[in-house]
Parts: sequence; structure tokens; C-alpha cells
Amino acid sequence: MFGSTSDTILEIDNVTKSFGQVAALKGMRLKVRRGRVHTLLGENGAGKSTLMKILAGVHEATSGEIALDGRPYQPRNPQDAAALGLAIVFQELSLCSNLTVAENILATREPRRFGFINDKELVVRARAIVADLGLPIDVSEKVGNLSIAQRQLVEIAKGLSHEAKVVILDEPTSSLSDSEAEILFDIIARLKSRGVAVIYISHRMEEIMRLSDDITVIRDGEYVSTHDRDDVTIETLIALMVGRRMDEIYPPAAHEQKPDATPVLSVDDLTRDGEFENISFDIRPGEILGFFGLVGSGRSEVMNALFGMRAATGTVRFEGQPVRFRSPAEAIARGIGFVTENRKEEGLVLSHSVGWNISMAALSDFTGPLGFTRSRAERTAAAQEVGRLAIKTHSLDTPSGSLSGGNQQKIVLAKWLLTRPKVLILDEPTRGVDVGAKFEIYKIIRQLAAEGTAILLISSELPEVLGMSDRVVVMHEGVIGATLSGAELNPETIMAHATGFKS
Amino acid sequence: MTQQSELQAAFLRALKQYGGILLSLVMLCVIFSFLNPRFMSVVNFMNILQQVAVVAIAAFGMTWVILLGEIDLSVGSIIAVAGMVGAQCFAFGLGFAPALAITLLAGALMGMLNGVLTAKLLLPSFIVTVATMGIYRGMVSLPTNGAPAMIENSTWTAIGTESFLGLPIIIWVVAVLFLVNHILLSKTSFGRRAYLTGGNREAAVYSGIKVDRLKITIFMISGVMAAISGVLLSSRLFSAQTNAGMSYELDAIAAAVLGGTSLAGGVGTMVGTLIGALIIGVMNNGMNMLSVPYFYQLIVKGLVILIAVWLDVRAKQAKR
Amino acid sequence: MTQQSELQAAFLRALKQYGGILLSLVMLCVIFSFLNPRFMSVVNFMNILQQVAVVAIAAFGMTWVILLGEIDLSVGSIIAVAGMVGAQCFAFGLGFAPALAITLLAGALMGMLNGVLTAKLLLPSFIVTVATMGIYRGMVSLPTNGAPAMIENSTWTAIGTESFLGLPIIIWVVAVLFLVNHILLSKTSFGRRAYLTGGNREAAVYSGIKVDRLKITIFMISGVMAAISGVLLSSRLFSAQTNAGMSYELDAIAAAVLGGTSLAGGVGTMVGTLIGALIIGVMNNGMNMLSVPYFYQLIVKGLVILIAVWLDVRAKQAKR
Amino acid sequence: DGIGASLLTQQHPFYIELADAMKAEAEAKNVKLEVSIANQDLNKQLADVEDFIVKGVDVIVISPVDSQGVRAAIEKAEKAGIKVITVDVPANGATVTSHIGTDNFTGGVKAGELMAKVLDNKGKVAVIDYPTVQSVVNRVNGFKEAIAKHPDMEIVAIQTGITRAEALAAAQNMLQANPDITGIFGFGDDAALAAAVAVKAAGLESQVKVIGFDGMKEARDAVDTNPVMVGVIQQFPDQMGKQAVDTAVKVAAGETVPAEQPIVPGVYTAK
Ligand SMILES: Nc1ncnc2c1ncn2[C@@H]1O[C@H](COP(=O)(O)OP(=O)(O)OP(=O)(O)O)[C@@H](O)[C@H]1O
Ligand SMILES: Nc1ncnc2c1ncn2[C@@H]1O[C@H](COP(=O)(O)OP(=O)(O)OP(=O)(O)O)[C@@H](O)[C@H]1O
Ligand SMILES: [Mg+2]
Ligand SMILES: [Mg+2]
Repeated sequence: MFGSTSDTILEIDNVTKSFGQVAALKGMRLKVRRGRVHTLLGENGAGKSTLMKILAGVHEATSGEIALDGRPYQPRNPQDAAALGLAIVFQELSLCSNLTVAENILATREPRRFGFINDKELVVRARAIVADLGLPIDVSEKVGNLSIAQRQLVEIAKGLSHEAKVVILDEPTSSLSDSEAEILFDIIARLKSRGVAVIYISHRMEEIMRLSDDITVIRDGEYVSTHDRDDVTIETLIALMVGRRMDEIYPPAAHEQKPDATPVLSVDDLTRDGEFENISFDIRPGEILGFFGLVGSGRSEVMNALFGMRAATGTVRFEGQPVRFRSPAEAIARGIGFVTENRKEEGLVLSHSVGWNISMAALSDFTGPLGFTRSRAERTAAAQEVGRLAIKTHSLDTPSGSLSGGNQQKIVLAKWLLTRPKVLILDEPTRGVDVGAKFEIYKIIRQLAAEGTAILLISSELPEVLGMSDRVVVMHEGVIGATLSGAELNPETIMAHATGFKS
Repeated sequence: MTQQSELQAAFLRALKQYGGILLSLVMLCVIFSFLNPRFMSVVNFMNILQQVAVVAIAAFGMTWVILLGEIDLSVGSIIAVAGMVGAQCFAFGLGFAPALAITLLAGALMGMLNGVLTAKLLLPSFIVTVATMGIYRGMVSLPTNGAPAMIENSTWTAIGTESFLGLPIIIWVVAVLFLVNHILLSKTSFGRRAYLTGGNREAAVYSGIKVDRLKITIFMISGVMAAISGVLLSSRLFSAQTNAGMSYELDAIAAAVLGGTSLAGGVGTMVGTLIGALIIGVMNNGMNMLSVPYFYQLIVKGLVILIAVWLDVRAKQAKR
Repeated sequence: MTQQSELQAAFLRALKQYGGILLSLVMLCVIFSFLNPRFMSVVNFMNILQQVAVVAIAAFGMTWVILLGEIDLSVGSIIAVAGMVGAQCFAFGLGFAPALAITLLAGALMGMLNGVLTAKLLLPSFIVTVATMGIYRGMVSLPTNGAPAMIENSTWTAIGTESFLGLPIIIWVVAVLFLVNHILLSKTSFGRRAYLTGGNREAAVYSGIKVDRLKITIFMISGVMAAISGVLLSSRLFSAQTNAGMSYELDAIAAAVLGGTSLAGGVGTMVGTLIGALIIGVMNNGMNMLSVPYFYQLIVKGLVILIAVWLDVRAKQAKR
Repeated sequence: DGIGASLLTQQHPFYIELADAMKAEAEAKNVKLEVSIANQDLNKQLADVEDFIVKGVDVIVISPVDSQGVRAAIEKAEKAGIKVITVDVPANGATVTSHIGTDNFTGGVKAGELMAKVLDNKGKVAVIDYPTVQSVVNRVNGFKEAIAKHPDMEIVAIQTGITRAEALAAAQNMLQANPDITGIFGFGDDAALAAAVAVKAAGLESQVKVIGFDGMKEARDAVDTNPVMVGVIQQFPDQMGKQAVDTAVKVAAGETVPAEQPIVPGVYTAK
């Protein structure tokens, strides 16, 4: 029944997968050919990762058939899958931070002598793997001491550390900056030339168009269509994916900037040893100030200091008054909101309901005189935010952890909107979010700015920063390289400052 | 919605939420009634409630602590210290009210120490409270050199022996404390903060919750609850025993966990804990009534805990 | 690198890794020697090692369990069961070797039950082992109805009393078990898997580790270690006591945590645990030598645990 | 030099009185006495004795946690040339220089006889026990033997109540299950006092009589004031402690002492 040509390496037919009552995949199919990059495109929660986990032997398909190299393929666990010639880089970082890079890369495959682990050989082998891929990583370092981007590279090294016929990359670039992504693209090119099939998942359209040979669109766990890259445009793909047309990705500004308005926040010489130095900028109501830099340039650290999470020297003025927040509570009380970079760790309480998460930062507004929660007012307000941001949730009582990534991100946004912030910090607000949801989030950002909220937008995606910001602060290794506006806002200038080629 | 259908809905919700554990409680009661007709009597239920009071109240405090993802193993020792502090106050000539106030204050202080060490010095609460368990237990024996201390105050001892409006005072105390804790946890912002912090500490900090202060307050609640348990216990026994409350922390934890409180934090209710405590109380009482030898009681108790938790886990999985 | 500088480097690394806790151990020894000159004698160090053996071996097993992010509170009860199983084997007329084999098998089975309930039924290990703690404790008393059982086998009792090459056999046993556990943990794939699973369970699953099987195996290791502790204890006491090993699980946990094992899982070493156990042993012995009254011993022990863990946490923070 | 004493527990008035008497006598005789508490853990008792040996005491006084298990400690001491005296609980399987203790079995018989007397040789009685302690087992066996001599008397329930709180619950539940109980024997003062509270709480003061064992002050006061507490078997820890130290001093001086020095328990009833 698998009438595959010798060109086809992997064929998926009519695969379904349910988690309890949730049907993540319904009759999925896919045909992957040797030596080609096959991209899976779909909204958050479409079922991409689920399909990959089935291939990797983490999950078992509820029904359906898979053939690898013409033979039925049914891995019982990840080791099985690896032995059968499959390599996978998982979307969630699956590393152990208390072990070294080498120990992580070769986990469960440690070189042994007389049954004992040969630590020297372990390091040698890991180093060879890393060198072969051209990754700039010290294999003796503990993973816990690496930046997120470096961890992503280790994850890639771990996934690609053995010979494979099919390589799966699930959103490998979501926390990589362009230069690191280039390393990955080189690796992919080499894999291709060796005849390896690559299954690629990403939400970044530019990158998809550049890398892919074939593109398969899936929606709500179902197969939609497969295309040759040369036969489609980004617009068509997005329309297929979200089920409607989208004319623009970055909505235009709806109001005029007033450059002479008094700044709501001014930062002077903010310094924290070893992380950032002499950070100075100010921002006016209604302004969107972009923060660009390579991953690790220290932007998040600056924002954490501003928000009262960490101590730093220097002066911060809020509405003209000098302030020094010792805790987020104080920052929030003055009107600062912070959509953090990692929604699962710092943003959401996954086990609790959508409603509780949305009211979380504004809880004192919904507290009566005796400390009782005014739950009716709370629910009304939360429901309003759910409506305004078009959050797709069954009800306010649904656990937030069961929502798709993009909707989770919107909950975090809603949480901060409810505090009516005067300054809103957005740290990578669209990481891992599909195009449709991205557009929704951009619209909200524009709307907030129009209402007078000052917005600090941190992003590692250059088009996003360019498309949304009024001015851009470029950071490089903990210092501000330049603050750009107007005609200076072009990719070349920004990249030059970000990489430190110009100062 | 009409009043009635609202009640009905609430009942169904409770059944769904506490189904697994309620089932265990009902099953135990049925089995014991079947084996001993005297089990099913008002007097005996009063007995059970009184016997379970000390553990139940400590378990209310423990529920808060576990909700935060922490643990308090010093509860049993605080129970003993509280009785001894009370006894010493009377020996010193104080009256009932100041003695009670000092006892509860002592509980709050001991809880505060646990909280400060956990929240400020960032030591794991398990090890902090293992250590203070020893420290507080050692302290109990200091005033009397290990001997029990008689309590001669009649108001204090009346708590454990007298009735009010036909119900033993102890039962009133449990009922009031249950309500206070239940309302505090489910209806106030303080309770909400505990749930959120237990669910994700990092997210709570970023959302402006003062996690350290919350943690210290909650360890203080646990300390005060344990102190009240100590008051009840010593009033029931007319004396402060230096080995009072030994290993009651495990019963309190078992009650909370039986009631659905997750040791990972973020999940739990006072209603569940009360049911959990009742299961333990019914089990102890029922087996005594049947003259089950002590060793078998230990075994059966362990088995019942396992079965009840398993039923509960299963019920929750099925709900998903 | 030359041999010597490699050794030096290893020493410096050890100092860095165990600095906080080694400091506590050395400080305790210095203080006690200063207060009682008899403390610093070969005989006394042998005493300390023998006295600490039971807890140390149980703590080796506990280290594995905690490394996985789990806990085993049934260890003290398993110690008691092991002694009783041995005694009953002899009462049944078996010889030393089969009795030992059956005893260790019993430990493995009890550990397996803990592991299966935790890994397969997904119950929290805290509550599983609280329950089995009661069950196993109840079981100890069944054969003799609560009375202690004499052990008449001279090989068995020799373990606790005789010497070999000038060193008490107990110390040999501890040394060998330390080495076996240390090598298993730090030099084999099995140990690496334990670290990986404890550090990030999800990652372990993705790496193809059979987490369930690993967990069950590790609870079995803990059970066997506890059973060996039980053999030593009963051989030292010429008898199986039904209350043997009561609350030793807390000492074992304290030893592991003092030694830097993180209750969150993923971090810990056998060397650290051994040092932790020695701290507890030195403390108990030293205070006895100084005739510190029992209650004060409880208090001091709690304080020392707090200080040692705090020093260790601080040292680790400074390293970052 | 001096005497080392390893006592079973210090959370019981009996042992507190024993320790106090020993300390007083040691002071009077001007000898050094060090006390360590085993806290009912035989392993700790062994460690305590080992530490005494290192410290080099002349004589060791032990109140064993367990008659049989204490053999290891005794043998270690004798091997180190240190003489051992046991108090309260005797040692099995090892010979000691002298044993000073209450005859618990006889005490139990006396309790049974007292119970028969106050109940007019008929009725149902309950027992609160502590089955892992040999001296308690002896008491209960003595009690059972005495009751067995009366055909109209029957032991209908035996429950364990180690601490006072446990004993209270056990007594309450036994009374609930067997409302026709007329007597309760508590293995110690704690158990008996708790039983008296349970009787009062159940409103059965006119029906149920309670007898205890140990006879510490709190229990004797209760016998004097509470009609439910009809009597208590009285041990004499003060005599025991004094005699233990006296014997130890004699042993250290090389004098011979009797191998058995029994102290007969008394029966304390209301004045
Ligand atoms: N372990 C699980 N238990 C229950 N539901 C799950 C589980 N894993 C995934 N799902 C559900 O399956 C659906 C598909 O999820 P999946 O992770 O495959 O999406 P995705 O396409 O990878 O999305 P994203 O782009 O956000 O990574 C979602 O509705 C998700 O909530
Ligand atoms: N989880 C972490 N643990 C330890 N160190 C970290 C962690 N995350 C980041 N760092 C360190 O903090 C510094 C800044 O890291 P980070 O990548 O967050 O910078 P950034 O400019 O905020 O980048 P971005 O916002 O693009 O992620 C780096 O030196 C990195 O090593
Ligand atoms: Mg995905
Ligand atoms: Mg960052």
C-alpha cells in the first residue's frame, strides 16, 4: 500500500492522535523525500510537534501508518527511533542544566571502558560533534551556565550527534539570532547534500521561503496541502494556514508622534556589573521604542533591573520623579507592566485558569475592604480582555496550560493590559507565535500606543523591530551601540551597531 | 439560575471535585457500621470529631504550607511547645487570656522562624523544618526537664472537656477554624495569592506578589494552627506532655494530601483536607472499636491511605 | 598534566565542591577536641564510624532517591523489617547465607513496591512512603507480636562485633558500599541516567531513558541499602527490635541534604552524603562525650543542620 | 572515672524521678555521674555505652531499652573491663554485676487482684497496653493471670495507647464499643489518667473503675481526689536510683554486691 518511489524516505498516512478528548491529529499525511527540506507550516496548536513526537517515539499514534524507507516504522521509544535513523531537535529544550554540554549531547550513549564511563573520551567525542557542526560551544561547560541561544545550539548538537536518514528540527531558530541561525542553515545545507531528508518547523516566513524545498500546510490537526517552494508565495501560505487572507503583517501606526512631549520614563547611566553599563534612554507616552540586539546582548537584564527584579546603579525617572523599585510590586504600583520573555516560566501559572492568570497582576484592584476578592468584577474584566484580544479559550475556567502557544501569549498580554500600565515592556512578545497571532498582537500594540501607553519592544527579529518601532535602541554586549530613528532605521545600520562593527 | 438549581450545581461540583475521596470516607463508614453497629451513633461521631480535632487543625495549617509547595515537619513539635508554654504561663500565675495569647504568639514565632529561614535564607523547607522539629522538641523539655506539666487552669481544661449548646467546645473550635481557613483560602486575595504562588513562584514574583512575605505569613499560619492544636491537646489531657504531637505532622500531611492537596503546590482545598482528616479519624476510631491489634492498625492505615490517594488520582485523570 | 598536579587539581576541585560542608565537619571536630581531649583518638573515630554506619548506608540509598527528585520515608521501617526477617530465618533453622539473601531480597521487594506505586500509579513518593512506612512498621511486629527477637547466628552477630585486618567489619561494609555506590553513580551510565532524570524528567524521556524502570530500580537500591543497614543494626544489637530504625529516614535525608543533595533532584554525590553522615555522627558522639543533656542535644543538632546547610547554600551562591 | 548511666527515656516521670534520685545520691556520695538518654532507641543506647567506654567511666548503670538487645552493650563494657549494673529492666543473655528492679509481673498480679476486689470479682475489664516493652508485657501478663482466677471476670478489649493522647482515644473507643466495661487497667500512669478522663467524658463515673501502674505523684493525687481512679501500683524509682548509685560505688571499690536486688511494688489506694 505504500507505493513509494525510491526517492521517498518517509511516508505518513492517515495518522491520528488524541490526548483524552483532545484530537491533536486527524488523518494526517506527509511524504518526505531524500535530500530535501520539507517544512511543516501551521498555526500554534495545529499539531506539528505532536506529529514529530510520534516520529521520535515519544508518543504513540492512536491510529495510522508510517513507513520509513518503505518499511513499516513504529518506534517504541526515542532510542528506537534513533537506531532506525531518525534524529530530532525538540521544540522545548530537553537539556539537563546540572550536567555539562558533553554529558548532555552524549546522554545514554556515553563511551565506556570496562563498563565505566570514559570521561576523557566523552569530551573528545562531544568536541568532535560540536566542531563538525561548527558550533562555538565549550563542551565542558555546565548547560546551566549557558545563554538560551547557546542551549538551543547544544540541543541541535544533541539531536544531530548521530547518523540519520531523517532529521527533524522543531522551531530550532525561535531563540537564535541571525548569526547563530546562519550556522544552522549551513548545517542544513550540508545535511541536504548528503542526501538526508530534513523536516523543518518554524513560524518565520522569510526563513521558510529561503530554506524549504517542499512546504506542507496543516490546520487543526488536518493535512491541507503540499507545495513546491517555487510555486507559492508567503501570502498564499498564510492564507492556507490561517484560513483567510492577510494583506499586511505590520499594521501601520494610527497616530502622530509628539517628539516634544515629556518623557514618561527616562533612564540614565543604568549599570549592573558584568551585565550592562551606562544604559540611557527615554520614552514618551504613545511611543514604541524598539530594543534590538543579538541574543545575550543584555536587553532582558536591563528590563529586569527597571522592573525592580535586580539591583542596578544609575537613575531612573518616572513621570519626572526619581524612582528606585526594589520589587516588581513597586514597579507595578507606579504603572509599569512587563511581558516577560519566557511565558511558561515567568508569565503564566499553567495549572490555573485563564481568568485567574489575567487578573493576577491587578489582583489588588479586585480586592474589597476586608481582603475579599470581588470575583464578579474580576470575571467581568477578564472576560472583556478575552474578548478584546480574541483569546481562543473554552471558558475563563480553562487551565491556561491547555491553550495553544499563541493564546497563552495573549493571556500574558491581557494580564498586563488589565493593570492599565503607563509603560509596558514587551520582551520577545511574539516568540514561537504563529503569523496570525503575531498580527493580532501587533494590532494590540498599536492600539495601546494610540491610547498613550509607552511601549518598550524587545525583539530579536529585525523585521519586527523595523516594522513596529518609532525609534530603536541597539544594544551590543551590554552597552547601547546607538539609538536610531527616521532614515537610520534600516537593516544595515541596525545590524552594524548590533554586531559592534560601528560605534 | 434559581436558588435550588444553584445548590444542586454546587453539590454536583463538589461531588466531581471530591468524588474519589468522599467515596473512600463513605466506604469506610459503611464497612465499620456493618462490622460494629455501635459505630453509627451520634456519640461516636462526636468522639471521632474530638479525636481528629488536633490533627485536623494542624492539617488546615499544613494545607497552606503545601499549597505553596513547601512542607512543615515541625508541626508536631510546635503542638508540644504550645501545651508547655500554656502550662508554664499558669505556673507563672497568669490568667487564661494572657496565657492563650502568649501560647498563640509562641506558635506564630516558631512558624515565623521556619518561614524566614525558608524565604530569606533560601534553605529548603524540608530541611529547615526537620531541624526546627528537633529544636522545638528539645525546647519543650527545658522547663520541666522532660516531665509532663500539669495544667491547673479550669478555663483551659474546659475547652477540651465541656460542651456549648450541646456540642463539645472542641468541635466548635474545629468548625470555626475550618470556616476561617476555608474563607481565607477561597474567598480572599490572600488565598488567591497562595494558589498562584504555589502554582508558579517566578510568575508570582513578576506579577507583583511579595512572595517572601506571603511565605513567612503562611508558615506563621501553620505555626498558629499547630499552637491551637496544642492548646486543645493539652486541655484534653489536663497536662502538657513533652512527647505530645510526636509525628502528628505526618498525619497532617496525609490528611491534606488525601484531601487532594498536591505536594507540588498550587492545588488544594480546606474541604478536601477536612475530609482527609475525617478519613484518618474514622479509620483510627473504627479499628479501635473492632479491637484490631495495634500492628494491624498500622498496616491497614497505610493501605487505606494508598487506596484513597490512588482513587483520587484516578478520578482526577478520568476527569481530564 | 603530571600525576601530581592532577591530584592537586582534584583536591582543589573537591575543596571547591565540598568546601561549605567540609568546613562544618572540620569545625565540629576542632571544637569537640578542644572541649574533650579524648574525642581525638583512634578508638573514638572507630566508634563514630560504627555508630554512623547504619545511617550512612541508608543515606547512600536515600541519595539515589532524592537525586531523582523523590523521597523515601519508609527507610527506617525497612531497617526494622530486615532485622526481623533475618531473625525469623534463623528461627526457621536457615544458615547465614540464605538468611542474608532472603533479608536483602525482602529489602529489594519493599523498595520495589515503593517504586512501582510511585512510577506506575503516579502517586507522590512522599505519600507512598509515608503509607508504606506504616505498613512495614506494622509488619515487623507480626511474627513476635511486638516483642524483640533474639538472633543466635554467630556469623550474623560477628558482623557487628568482630574485626577484620584490624578494622571493625562494619567499617569495611560501609567503605565497600560507599565505593560501590560512588562508582555506580559517578562512573556508569546508570548513574548518569539518574542525574539526567532527576534534573529534567522530560529531557530524560526524550533521550530515550526508561524513566519508570529507572525509578523502580532506584527505590529498590534504597530498599536494599536499608536492608543492609538493618542487618548491621540487628547484628550490633544481637536482636531484631520492632522499633529499630525509627525516624532514621530523617537522619538519612539530613545526611544527604547536608552533603549537598538537592531535594529538587538532579544534584548530589555520595562523597557529600558520606560527609553529611559523618557530621551527624560526630555531632552525636561529641555531645555524648561532653555529657550534653538529651534535650540540648536535640536543639544543638537542629542548629548545626541549619548552619551547615546555610553555609553550603552560601558557598554555592558565591561560586556563581 | 565516675559512673555512666544510660537511661531508657527522659519523657516519663518514672525515669525522671529515677535520674533525680541517682543524681542526688551521687552528689551525696561525692562521685561523678554522667547520664545519657537512649530515647527508647537501642542503637542509641549502644552508642551511649560505647562513648562511656571511650570516656573511661568505672561503672555503667543501664536501664535497658530491651532486655535482649542490651546484651551487645553489656558485652562491650565487660570486654573493656567495666562492670555493668542494670536498673528497672533486667538483661537477658548476659550476666551483669547486679540488677535492681521492680518485679513487674508481681505488680501486674497485684493490679489484677485489686481490680477483682473493687469489682466484687465480676465484670468486664479492658486493658491499655504497650506491647513492644517487655516490662509492660510482664505487667499485663500478671494482670491477666490474676483476672483469669476469677471465673466471672473477663478481659473484653486490649488496645495500645503509648502516649497519653493515644491512650485517651483508645479508652474512649473501647468504652464506645463495649459500654458494659466496668474496669480499665492502664499499663502506666499516663494510660490510666487518660482512661479516667475518657470515663468522665463518657459520663460513666459511677460504673467504671481505673487502675494504673507506676504511682508517680500525678497519679497518686488522682487516686486521692478522683473516685474513678481506685488505685495505682506504686513503683519506687527513688529507692531504685539511690540503690543503683550505692551499688555502683561499692562495685567501683571492689566490694561484692548481690546479683539481684528486687524492689517490691506497693499498692496505693485512696487515703
Ligand atoms: N501531552 C499533551 N496532552 C494533552 N494535549 C496535548 C499534549 N500535547 C499537545 N497537546 C495538544 O495537541 C494540540 C497540538 O499541539 P502541538 O504541540 O502539536 O502544536 P504545534 O503545532 O506544535 O504548535 P506550536 O506552533 O505552538 O508549537 C494542541 O491543542 C495541544 O494543546
Ligand atoms: N537561564 C539562564 N541561566 C543563566 N544565565 C543566563 C540565563 N539566561 C541568560 N543568561 C545569561 O544572561 C546574559 C544575557 O542573556 P539573554 O540571552 O537573556 O540576553 P538578552 O539580550 O536578554 O537576549 P534575548 O532577550 O534576546 O534573549 C547572557 O550572558 C547569558 O549567559
Ligand atoms: Mg510545537
Ligand atoms: Mg533575554
